[in-house]
Amino acid sequence: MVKKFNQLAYSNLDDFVYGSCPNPVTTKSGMVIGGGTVYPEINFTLPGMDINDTTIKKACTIYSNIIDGVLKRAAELYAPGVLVEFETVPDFTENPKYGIEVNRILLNSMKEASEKYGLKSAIRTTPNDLREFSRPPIMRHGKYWDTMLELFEQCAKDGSDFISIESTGGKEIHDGALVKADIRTAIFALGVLGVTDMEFLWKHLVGIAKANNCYPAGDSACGFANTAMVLAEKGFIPHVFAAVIRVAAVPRGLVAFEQGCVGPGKDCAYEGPYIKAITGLPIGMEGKSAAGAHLSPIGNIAAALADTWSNESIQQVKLLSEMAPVVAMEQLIYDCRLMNAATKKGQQVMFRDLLVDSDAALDVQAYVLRPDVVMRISAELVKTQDNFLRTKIAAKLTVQELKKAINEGIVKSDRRDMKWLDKMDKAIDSIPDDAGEFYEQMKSELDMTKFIPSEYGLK
Amino acid sequence: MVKKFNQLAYSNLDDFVYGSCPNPVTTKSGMVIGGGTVYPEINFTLPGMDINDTTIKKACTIYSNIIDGVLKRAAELYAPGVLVEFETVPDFTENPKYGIEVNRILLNSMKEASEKYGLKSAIRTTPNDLREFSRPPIMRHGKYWDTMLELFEQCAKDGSDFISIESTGGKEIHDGALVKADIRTAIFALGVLGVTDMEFLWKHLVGIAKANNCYPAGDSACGFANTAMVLAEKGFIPHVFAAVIRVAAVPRGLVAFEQGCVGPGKDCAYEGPYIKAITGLPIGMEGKSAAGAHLSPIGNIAAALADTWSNESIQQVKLLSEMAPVVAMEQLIYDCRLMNAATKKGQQVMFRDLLVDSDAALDVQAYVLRPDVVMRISAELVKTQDNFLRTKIAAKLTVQELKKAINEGIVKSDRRDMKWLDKMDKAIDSIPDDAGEFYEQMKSELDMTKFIPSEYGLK
Amino acid sequence: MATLNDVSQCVLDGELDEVKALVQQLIDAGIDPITIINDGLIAGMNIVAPLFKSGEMFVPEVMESADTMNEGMKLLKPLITDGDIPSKGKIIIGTVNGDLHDIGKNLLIMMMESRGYTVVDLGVDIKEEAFVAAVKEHKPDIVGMSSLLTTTMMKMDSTIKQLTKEGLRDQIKIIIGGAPITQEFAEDIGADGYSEDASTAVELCDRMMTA
Amino acid sequence: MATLNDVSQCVLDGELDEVKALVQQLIDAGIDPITIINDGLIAGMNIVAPLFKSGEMFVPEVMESADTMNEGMKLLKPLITDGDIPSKGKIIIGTVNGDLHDIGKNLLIMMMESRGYTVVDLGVDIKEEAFVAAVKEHKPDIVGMSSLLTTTMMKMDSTIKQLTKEGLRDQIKIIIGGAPITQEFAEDIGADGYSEDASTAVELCDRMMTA
Ligand SMILES: [Zn+2]
Ligand SMILES: [Zn+2]
Ligand SMILES: [Zn+2]
Repeated sequence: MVKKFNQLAYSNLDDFVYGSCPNPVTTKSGMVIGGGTVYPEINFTLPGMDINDTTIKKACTIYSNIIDGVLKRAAELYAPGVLVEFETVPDFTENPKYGIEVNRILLNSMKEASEKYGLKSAIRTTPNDLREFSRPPIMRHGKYWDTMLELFEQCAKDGSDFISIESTGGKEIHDGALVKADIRTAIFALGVLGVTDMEFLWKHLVGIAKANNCYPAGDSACGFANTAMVLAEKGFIPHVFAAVIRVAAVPRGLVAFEQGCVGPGKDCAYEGPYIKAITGLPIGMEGKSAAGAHLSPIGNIAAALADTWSNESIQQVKLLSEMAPVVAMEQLIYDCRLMNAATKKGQQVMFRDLLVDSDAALDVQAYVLRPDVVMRISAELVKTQDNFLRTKIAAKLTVQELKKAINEGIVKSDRRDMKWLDKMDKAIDSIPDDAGEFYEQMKSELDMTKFIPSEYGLK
Repeated sequence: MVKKFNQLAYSNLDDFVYGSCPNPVTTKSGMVIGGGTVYPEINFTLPGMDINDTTIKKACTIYSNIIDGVLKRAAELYAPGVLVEFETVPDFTENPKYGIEVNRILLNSMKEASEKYGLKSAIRTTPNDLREFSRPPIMRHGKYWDTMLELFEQCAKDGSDFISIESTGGKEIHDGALVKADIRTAIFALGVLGVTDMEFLWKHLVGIAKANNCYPAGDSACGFANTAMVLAEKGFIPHVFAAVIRVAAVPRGLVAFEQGCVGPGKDCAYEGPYIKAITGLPIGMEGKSAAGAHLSPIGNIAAALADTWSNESIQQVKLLSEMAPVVAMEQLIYDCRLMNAATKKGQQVMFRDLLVDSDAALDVQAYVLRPDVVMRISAELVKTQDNFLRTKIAAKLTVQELKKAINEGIVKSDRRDMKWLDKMDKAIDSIPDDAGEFYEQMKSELDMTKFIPSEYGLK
Repeated sequence: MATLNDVSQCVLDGELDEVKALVQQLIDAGIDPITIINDGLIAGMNIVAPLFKSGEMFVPEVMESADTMNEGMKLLKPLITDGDIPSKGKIIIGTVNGDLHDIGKNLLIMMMESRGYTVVDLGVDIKEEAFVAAVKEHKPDIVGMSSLLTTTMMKMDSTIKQLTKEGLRDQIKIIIGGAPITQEFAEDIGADGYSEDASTAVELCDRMMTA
Repeated sequence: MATLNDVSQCVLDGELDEVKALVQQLIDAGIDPITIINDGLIAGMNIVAPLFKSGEMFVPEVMESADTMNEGMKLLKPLITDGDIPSKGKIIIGTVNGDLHDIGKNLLIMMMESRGYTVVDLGVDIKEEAFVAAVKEHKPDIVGMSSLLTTTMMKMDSTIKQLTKEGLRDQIKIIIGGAPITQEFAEDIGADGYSEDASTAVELCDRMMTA
């Protein structure tokens, strides 16, 4: 049942480019994602407000205004199609009836926009992973598990094109590892807990999707690698640490595709290029036009391999011109126009390389997204099918790539970076190749009150 | 004294590109604008608030927070330099002490950022044209004229690199022409009133700048052509009308440069490419990354010839990541990185053409910004030195270009466009070549209570 | 012979030169002037409004229609007594103190007038006291305020406060609009309605007058 | 022989393995334990704070420094009576109801503790009643609330209202923080302070405790 990825999906670096991939996916409205065109992926959320039975009507009106506004602007700017991501707020997953209602509002407005403007659109529904509301998290049963699955199932039934999630298995351990810049513990969280939970979770989600004429799309290591990026941007942890975490999150993300996801990968999963190299499936990405959701050192390079181009999230607030989601829609469309114009002229590789060159030398986190680096590391990852070992290898190879790049002076670095890379190198070498053996070692180092081993099939 | 522009600054279309121009200008901090690098130009304004003696302290704190935030982010992203535009709110021009105080705050933070991060920056100070506060407007004396000049002079003395303005001479007549889509009256407003006022105004401003070691930069037909664009985007007036107004505004803008402006032209002056073609001076431009200030059909093509790339304006409001000006700063920097990366690889013409191709066929207002169209029309404009006649010719040539393009199917058009182009064509042909004769004709058509002829040297 | 429908069509097409002859024919045929107004001229404008809203008519075309209607009215007004033309309501409109933007305001005035409202245009840069004085003088049903700057929008708040202080607030509905304005802001300062653009503002006033 | 300066440097460098020996030497040399704490351990942390703020130290390094300080404290605590270590103040901190984000909160706790504050960590997803109960139980000087979601930030408002209703508001200072929070929001809901990140939050608390 489980797909094996034991070779790269690409043999030529020049084929590895935004907008197209070996295995595109076609939406209900006929958008072919990965078929040559980069589509905008628009995201949005509520302004500051409470959600309850009294306010839900207002919330629905806001969502209705947002979707009508962004689709109208997309039509006015002749977007070839729009992927809408509905990433719920936690209350919508806790009370699935709210999430279901809003999802229906969005679906309905998309249908109307199709009739009114001839605009193609598709929707990715992304419930929240609420399982960590229990502390320590209950991952495999309980009310949060039940309501989450209920929301997935009904939205799939109601016509969502894609389902995604930013799952959190292992985050309870990873959070602490991040602020300590502790790579051993981070690898345990990603490569043992994360990987195991992804297998369990996505087996269920793929089942729900398949039963309801919906695509399982993919997951994001948002709570792991993007948190690392944000902490690094604030100067809290070393940029090299965040860069290593990014690549170490790849095997975790890959599990969703082993279980049957078909893409597009989640927008905020910057590990996406690795997934695309290995699976040949389309990916969502986000960069400079998602700056309203988070700042980043990868504003352009993130687009180099994108099949959908996203703004990540924006509240419904008024800017001088228009509501912020409409502004985001416009910016995404112009970014996509530019990429697609290059493709039309056969200049996509050249344009990809401009996106890459404009960022890659300025930050180690951008450097690890270089298509050649991605291909080189991915080629090693497919040599094993053990996702824990893959995680360790991913971290190790990234440390090596960065050391080499810094030594050669081809990427900007902080004077403290080499010390941290050495420290990580040593720590990674101390990790055994066997997950079980590693867990035994870690038992004494871990705060065992923070997670429940049996929720990860561990003893 | 007055410069004559009787030939194009470019002989080869391939030299006509963003980031460089024959006559670059160097800021006090050593940024060479038009010297090969596109610089971000950041703009910002207050959130909704009253300005008075009690609130000005709070306003100053807000400006201080904004400038510190944007310069910090610019340094973190290794911007090669930043042009700051301080476009005042009307209260700051009416009470020059407010404007002067904020300008000093900005200058001071720029100096600190230079010391702290080594970041180069320069400032363009743009007071408001308050003369229209009198109705009908008093253009050549009175309290608004006095306070405006006071603000210009002190800011220039205090160290501003550039002064600019969005002047409004003739707007009192143009507003009505816009909503009636009346091209005859619009040409009178731009080519007779606008041109005359620009001569008067910029003679004074150039004098102030020269006396204070400051550059006179340029003006914008914002209240004319951008208002037309916004009305067209709302579906209020035909896009072809807005496109014709854009080009008809060129001779008015050119007057500032005849009087001695050296650029960079104002960001929101989308007529800038024509100015650049004729004068060889650098221009500011804005497009998709100014969507928070206004939506537009020219998000990418606006960058094709930009020497500074601006966000136009954004309030100090919080987005999910950061305050909106910081978000804008990040987006501009990534846009500039991409353009500059192409230049570095010698691919600037190719990249320019992608910016052009991605928009030019989709809207007539984008079409008239095509570098070849700009060169073609500009070549005709330099054949006369009469700025009124230039205005008429600009409108006439634009109508012809658009008819041809629509007939050839190389630009998207509305079914009603050809009717409006014909209507404009006829109206333009009815205009005599002599400004005086035209004024005599117009006397019976104009609402003479709306403007004071003597304020434009007319009888 | 001309029909009421022809008059409506003439208004819709903005045929300024032809409307007089058509209306005159109907008058000569003994049709009740009030009927010509309601079922001819205003009926025409009632087709214009939704076409404008859906983007099928431009403002200059709407203005031509309005001018055409007014041209027809000129012939009819002498034939009726003042109270016979039912005004849908009276509105005073102004751009607030410190703000000079008036294109949006002027559009609204044009739309309101052609819809049958009596409109008093206060102009731009209107101080709180001037709004108060105008309410006292004109006794409008609705007060409309416009602002395009973040630094003048708070003037709407102070104007409403001033109207409340003078005991006038309960006698009027207040609508506001302009680039930085939102529904939320309208609620915050206690306005009765907010509208994004001229055509929705007209609908908003219609709802207020019938509520 | 070891000096107080060596202890400070040891804290700054986060040399967990060496601090004990150094502190022991000073104890053996008869230096007053309170002096070792104030002029050795805490003096070290006082260098750490500004280095962190200016971006010259990473959080993991700050944590190592804090751990090092705590390791030294372990030796000293038995030698002094409880009241001798002056707490700079007591703060209770929690992430509001419906919100699970705790990295920022945990950073703040670590910074506050190493600065000499007594901190009670309530955890995440903390209901209004739980804040109230904790204030009653712990009688803190400051209450800190964190929220990262636009849909949970209003919980700060309701918590403050609840604290006011219970008559506790005047006895405490309230600080708030998190991605969607602004100074303006803090003022709107009647919090005493807002801070962008952990290090400015510590400074804010310092100012509050000395005001
Ligand atoms: Zn995410
Ligand atoms: Zn402007
Ligand atoms: Zn500007």
